Amino acid sequence: MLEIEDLRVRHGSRLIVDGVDLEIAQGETYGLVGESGSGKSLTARAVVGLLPRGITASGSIRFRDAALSGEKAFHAVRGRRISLLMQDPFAMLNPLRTAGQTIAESGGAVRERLREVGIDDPTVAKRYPFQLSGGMRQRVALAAALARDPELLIADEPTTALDATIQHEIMELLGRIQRERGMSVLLITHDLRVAFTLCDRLAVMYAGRIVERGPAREIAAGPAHPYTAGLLRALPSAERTLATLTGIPGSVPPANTVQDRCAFLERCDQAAPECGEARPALRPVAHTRESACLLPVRPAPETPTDERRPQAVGGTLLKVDGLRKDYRAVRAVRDVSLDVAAGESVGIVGESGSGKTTLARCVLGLVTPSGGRIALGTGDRPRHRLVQCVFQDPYTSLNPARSIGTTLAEAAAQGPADDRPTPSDLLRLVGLPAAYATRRPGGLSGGERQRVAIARALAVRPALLICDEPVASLDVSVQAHILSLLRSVNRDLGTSLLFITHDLAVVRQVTDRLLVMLNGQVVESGPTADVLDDPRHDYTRRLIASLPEITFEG
Amino acid sequence: MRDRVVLGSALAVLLLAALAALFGPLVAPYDPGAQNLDLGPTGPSAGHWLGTDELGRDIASRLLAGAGTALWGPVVGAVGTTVLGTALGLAAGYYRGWTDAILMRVTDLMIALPGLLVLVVLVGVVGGGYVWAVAALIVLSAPNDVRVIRSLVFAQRDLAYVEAARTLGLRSGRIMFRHILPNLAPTVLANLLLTFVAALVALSGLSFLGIGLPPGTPDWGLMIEENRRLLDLNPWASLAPAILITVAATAATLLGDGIFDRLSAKGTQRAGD
Amino acid sequence: MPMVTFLARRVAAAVLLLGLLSLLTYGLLAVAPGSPEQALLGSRPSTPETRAAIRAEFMLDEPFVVRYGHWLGNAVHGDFGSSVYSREPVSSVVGERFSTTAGLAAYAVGLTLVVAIPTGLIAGMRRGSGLDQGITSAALIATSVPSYALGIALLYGFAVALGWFPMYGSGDLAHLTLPAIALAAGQAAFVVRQTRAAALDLANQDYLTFARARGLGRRRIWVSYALRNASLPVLTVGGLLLAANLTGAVFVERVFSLPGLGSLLIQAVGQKDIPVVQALVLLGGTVVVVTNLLIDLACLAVDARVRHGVIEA
Amino acid sequence: AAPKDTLVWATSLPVHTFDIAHGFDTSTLAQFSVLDTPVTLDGNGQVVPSLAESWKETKPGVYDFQLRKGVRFSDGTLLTADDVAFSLRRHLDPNVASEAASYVVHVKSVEATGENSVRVTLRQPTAAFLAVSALAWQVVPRKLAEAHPKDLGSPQVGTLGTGPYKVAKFSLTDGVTLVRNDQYWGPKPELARIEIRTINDPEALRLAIKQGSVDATSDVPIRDARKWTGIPGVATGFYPANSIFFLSFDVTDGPLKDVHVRRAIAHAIDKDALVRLGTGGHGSAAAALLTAPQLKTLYGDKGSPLTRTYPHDIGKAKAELALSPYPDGFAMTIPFTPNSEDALTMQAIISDLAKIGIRITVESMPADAYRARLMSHDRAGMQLHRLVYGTPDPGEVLPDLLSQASAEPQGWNFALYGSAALDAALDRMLTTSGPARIPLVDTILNEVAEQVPYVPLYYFDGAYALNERFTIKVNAWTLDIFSAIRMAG
Ligand SMILES: Nc1ncnc2c1ncn2[C@@H]1O[C@H](COP(=O)(O)OP(=O)(O)OP(=O)(O)O)[C@@H](O)[C@H]1O
Ligand SMILES: Nc1ncnc2c1ncn2[C@@H]1O[C@H](COP(=O)(O)OP(=O)(O)OP(=O)(O)O)[C@@H](O)[C@H]1O
Ligand SMILES: [Mg+2]
Ligand SMILES: [Mg+2]
Repeated sequence: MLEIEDLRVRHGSRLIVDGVDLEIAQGETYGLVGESGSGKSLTARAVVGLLPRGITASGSIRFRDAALSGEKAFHAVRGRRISLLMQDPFAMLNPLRTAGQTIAESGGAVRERLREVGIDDPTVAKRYPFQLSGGMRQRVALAAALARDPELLIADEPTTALDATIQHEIMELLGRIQRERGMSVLLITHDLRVAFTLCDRLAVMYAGRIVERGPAREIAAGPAHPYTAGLLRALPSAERTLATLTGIPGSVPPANTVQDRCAFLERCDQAAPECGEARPALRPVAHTRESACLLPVRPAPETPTDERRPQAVGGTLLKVDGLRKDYRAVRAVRDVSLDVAAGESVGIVGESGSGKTTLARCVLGLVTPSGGRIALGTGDRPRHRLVQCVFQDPYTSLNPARSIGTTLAEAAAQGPADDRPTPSDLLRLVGLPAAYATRRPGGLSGGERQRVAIARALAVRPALLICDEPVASLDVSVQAHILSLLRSVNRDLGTSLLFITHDLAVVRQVTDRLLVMLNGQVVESGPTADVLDDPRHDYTRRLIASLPEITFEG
Repeated sequence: MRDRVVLGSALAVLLLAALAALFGPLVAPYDPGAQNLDLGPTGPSAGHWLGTDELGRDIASRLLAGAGTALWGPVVGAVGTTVLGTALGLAAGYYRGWTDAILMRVTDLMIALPGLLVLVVLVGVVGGGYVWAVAALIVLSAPNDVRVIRSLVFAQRDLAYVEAARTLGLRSGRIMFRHILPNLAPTVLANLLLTFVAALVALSGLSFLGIGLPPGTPDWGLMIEENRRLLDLNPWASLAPAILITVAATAATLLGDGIFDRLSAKGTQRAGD
Repeated sequence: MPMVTFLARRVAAAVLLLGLLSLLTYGLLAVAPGSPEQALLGSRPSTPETRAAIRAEFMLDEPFVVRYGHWLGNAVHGDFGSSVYSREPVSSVVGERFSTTAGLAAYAVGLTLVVAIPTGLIAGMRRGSGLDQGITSAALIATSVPSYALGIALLYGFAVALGWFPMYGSGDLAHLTLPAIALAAGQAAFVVRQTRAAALDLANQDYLTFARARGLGRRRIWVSYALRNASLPVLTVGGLLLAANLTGAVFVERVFSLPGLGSLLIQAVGQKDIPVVQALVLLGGTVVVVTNLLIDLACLAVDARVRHGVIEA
Repeated sequence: AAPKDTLVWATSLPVHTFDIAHGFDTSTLAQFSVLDTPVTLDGNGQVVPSLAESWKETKPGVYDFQLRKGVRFSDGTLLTADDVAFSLRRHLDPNVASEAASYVVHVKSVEATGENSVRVTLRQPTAAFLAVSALAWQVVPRKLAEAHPKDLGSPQVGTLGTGPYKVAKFSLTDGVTLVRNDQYWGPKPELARIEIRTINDPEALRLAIKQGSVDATSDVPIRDARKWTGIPGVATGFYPANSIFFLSFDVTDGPLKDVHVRRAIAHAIDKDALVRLGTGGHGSAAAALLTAPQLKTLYGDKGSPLTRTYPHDIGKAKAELALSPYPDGFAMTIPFTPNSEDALTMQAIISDLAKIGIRITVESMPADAYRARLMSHDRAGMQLHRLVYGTPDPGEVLPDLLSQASAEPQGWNFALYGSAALDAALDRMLTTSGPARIPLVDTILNEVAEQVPYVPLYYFDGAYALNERFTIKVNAWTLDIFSAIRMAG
């Protein structure tokens, strides 16, 4: 149905996508997976002829045997035959148009379309995007994208910006509609689990190329490219706590720097000399599978389950009692009590808006609580030496105008006067070369930035480190590194962790105890393993049920 | 490449103007005030490149001497406005609450004033001359900067790096000036140049209206108006200062634009990475 | 209901603002050296009796508060006193000049809207093209040319050298064309830049891509998306533009010898005709305040987010 | 196109009042076409009858006027002696705050003594009275004037006169339209309609005249006369105006106290250069402190016999300065208001004085603040004045500039120069009429020349530009300029 051959995308002279071939059949869900920056979105946009200004594509795109080239051809198929659903539901809808208007302008019957995406409330049509939750927006966008009954829907990470339960619902919705309509879907995602659950076939993209391709089940069962294998290995599990978390070292190189060799060369643990000689082509490894690796993939060693638990903990470090925080009418935190002992690692999970961040900010002293008490530490150490924080967005958590060195030195200067760590000490602590001190955040990858942010937090040697979704916006391979770093901070330095996340798999790897928050309240708490294995509260159960169920040997 | 040429020439023009303002009187062929009533107004000649005015004064020399008054007022005005506006904008955006509310009400009031109109009234009726005009200009144009900076600070303050700095217990002043301010540099610089242009136009406009400067001062705006009558005998006496003002203003606008584009280009990369 | 409260609050704030403005100008004019006495007497020798009579008439010996109170009391009844210079009621002095300036401003605003917004949109949509570069450079220069310099150039170019337009006078469109161009050029350039920036910003928005991906027609995209969404940032600078318009009028009217409010102001300032100056400043302030209010209302109408914010607050 | 007998006249400042009490300035030009005075001036500056058929000084300082019979205001009402008497009396009323008040300070009482007779009693005999009356005694209906003490003549109220024209339209922006007054007692004016427009910018004015959309103006900027003289189809004429530029020195304060300093300054100034600069050649250097037409009326063509003159001579200037305590000069700051016409002259003077070491800094201030400071005689230092007079009588000028009374704040004696003896001389001059006055004026002018409280600088011409469809006969004494215009051919 859709055939892409030798698609190349350039930004000026810089090659971004380097010869992608794809073939999507009628009625199938095809997955395109890969780390951030591998060129997935540009591939998708090239297919509908909507590349950003300054970016050009070459190669052939055929839809039902008609070549798509030139704005006219694209315009004829856009919306009617191929539709595109984008990543960010918050940016995808015109803020000045109501949901109904948006759907109607695509030529759909508003009510039916809304019903199709599971919205029965007719008042939704009259609401503006800002009056809708993220999940609702994504549904409205989906309804608009489907308004003209396209034969192919390209969904570019449609759920990444949503929280776990909503993500689950949208994915189920997408699957249902695909089945009902017999429509083809090109699903772009960086989440292997999602790809495995939803897709019939999938392609793994790396540095602008496809490195592995085949039926989803088979890839899940046994990857044929070391990159895919690496990704799988880095995936944390919600079922058990792993003793070691292995990420892929390094980061994705720009496509134009690796045109004459295997792009994965530097990060590969089984690289051979011939890998550096030419760019390996995709070649069949089984009758439905293709891989761009010259060698057979070495099977991954079995990761043992973490045995060292429960951890010995000291006295109470943080005691929160009946905490309340209201923002005018919004009751962000209603009545939260919790304790964190010295050396303990406590997780908080909960859906978006449940008050996790607000709780953290109260503890950090960034906002004044409306009620309740927060007791921190024992002695007279100032708050900023007791508690520090790692924030979610690595791109904003470092000041772009200051070098890494000054940032760290300034942080260290806020710590105790004796035995201040130098920037290079701190960089070493988080596994970065000391030379990074002279760099600015702009030159660092997301994972590196997050390490620097951790180093900065550790500079004052705090007793408690609050991590507010520290890995939510990182790729799995990087995520694993950061998680193991945090785990060692907790276990080796004895720093307590208060770890906020909505990812159950993540929380399982780093925390001893878990609190589940809903609507500003703690609805369940207990040792992490107990809560996850035997959830009591209804919401916790739903949360666990929304985990993509995949079976593959890890 | 093209951009670079444009930016370079804008910078060169402003540098030249600054040089003229500093050393103009030294290199001027004549004393800008020296009269030659017997000569009177003449067109360009070998002795007087741009001719003379009614008092027989050399236009070229007066333009050079005028670069000083034409530029120092706007420069002081622009720097003053930017410093005041940025400081207040930082405070309003960072502290929010009462500081912000009060400052915003005041800027509302000031922005509701038709600025130059008030300036005309202030300087024209109250008097006080050039220094006052510049001071009034600063007070009148700062509110715009306050607004712009405040809204940017509002956005910056919610970014994690500011929260991190606060978590580290850094003092507010340090966070505002060392952390947030450098990130606003493109805007602040662009504002500075825009304010410079506005001040250049406003102050020369005041002189054009005959307000502020004492007669006989070699000032570009004043020269336009004084010599408007000489368009038949020596058009350059009036056109040259008008052209100079336009060129200087255009150069500053270009530079402001260029600086902003260049510096903030770093920031825009963020969206792609 | 929240809308009514909001409106009431905004109007109250506007009135308060104007009150402050009047107090401020009145105070400034009061402390300024010189007095209307001198303006009334001209530079002829005068008798003490005459001077005393004038001082009594203008309450010059009363304390400031009393004078201001008196003025304010009359002003709220629409009586702004009478011009020291012409002895006419200020309202009719201003009234006579108003139409010229209003016509000029309306003409200039019209030119700006009709020319600048489409131009800016086109430049933004065709980013980097020759057309865009041409428009951008022209706009850049136009923002920097002082209106009086442009006015002189236009006057000598079109009226004197080419003789296409009348030299002086006011009233009909032909007379106002050159002044309106001189006045509009700067602000139009500003609007072009704003619109272009808004259009560029728009081009990067996901919702625009999404709209195109859904196969919406070109016209729809232009009207429902580009124009409407780009109008917001342009709208918000409308108030500033108007203030610029008012001051620009001072210069343009001077260059073109138009009997408008701008030249009245310069004249009144020169003659220390305080009642007139006071009324003009207040009028200018009112125009700006009212425009800002209208713009806020327009934003309210266009953008539901703002509407919501208002109802929330 | 306008009918042939319509004249479009342009002024640079708007006509803003038809009452001399509130506009003794450019508006006065239009006032005289509408409002009559009991007496007026002829082409030689002699006082001749107008509304009054005749008059007699029955006793020294008492004048009996015999009014013309049957004169009507333009609305048809009959002019009464009471109207005439009131029209002069009102200038004395503080409530009117008349700008002409200083012209009539010597008037003690005015009353109608009969149906057609009016008696004016002066405080003391004053020779200038009749000439001043030709100017200030504009006759308006008493009823109207009494109802509007403050705003008579404004666009709101308008006025009512017995003159050759009446006001058909009056607006500050759209200008004035005058039409022939059919009730007029005198010879029918030739022009049926006069439209007065305001064109502020001199260049716009010139182009309008050139284009033919304006027929005439008297606001030809004299320095730019060169641009006006060659306009095809337009006649530009010049005549000595009743005005003078002079410098005043505050003789009570600072270096200017010293007469040698003042004389040095008088020598240092190059008056001929100032004439070129300030009048574009349409003027002449001044020696005595009276205007050129005044001097001519008094002395004929031979001029005043001054005992001491100050030719431009830097050497003499330095020699005078050497006699003062400031042989090498001094620095001085003077207030000044940037008025583009005087500013150049002032700059040229400053440049002249710099040559003998007198360094002057100008303190620029807004016009009214400047005027207030000047009129309060506060640190005036050296000032440049341009005074325009209305009458040929030296009695209009000299007491204002030289009497001790005028040295009080609000007076025109900016030099603060004066003595009882001089006051007595002025008084004698004022009360004496006829040829006996000449030696008295001589004495006073010579004292000025010796003591130099003032330095007369130069005279400038009055000028007009007129479309050749019309002709005009004007000089310094023409009060009603519109009636002086005739159709050509
Ligand atoms: N508008 C643009 N201008 C320049 N470069 C761009 C632009 N958009 C994307 N790129 C570059 O192209 C590369 C691939 O981008 P793309 O968005 O296709 O990646 P992706 O696989 O979708 O990643 P993500 O998971 O982060 O969405 C990146 O290195 C990015 O920097
Ligand atoms: N500064 C604020 N002003 C007003 N409301 C706020 C503010 N900060 C948070 N809220 C509201 O408080 C509630 C809790 O927000 P919070 O950020 O704590 O949730 P969260 O659990 O961290 O969500 P997420 O998973 O999306 O980060 C939300 O409804 C949010 O809208
Ligand atoms: Mg993407
Ligand atoms: Mg959060």
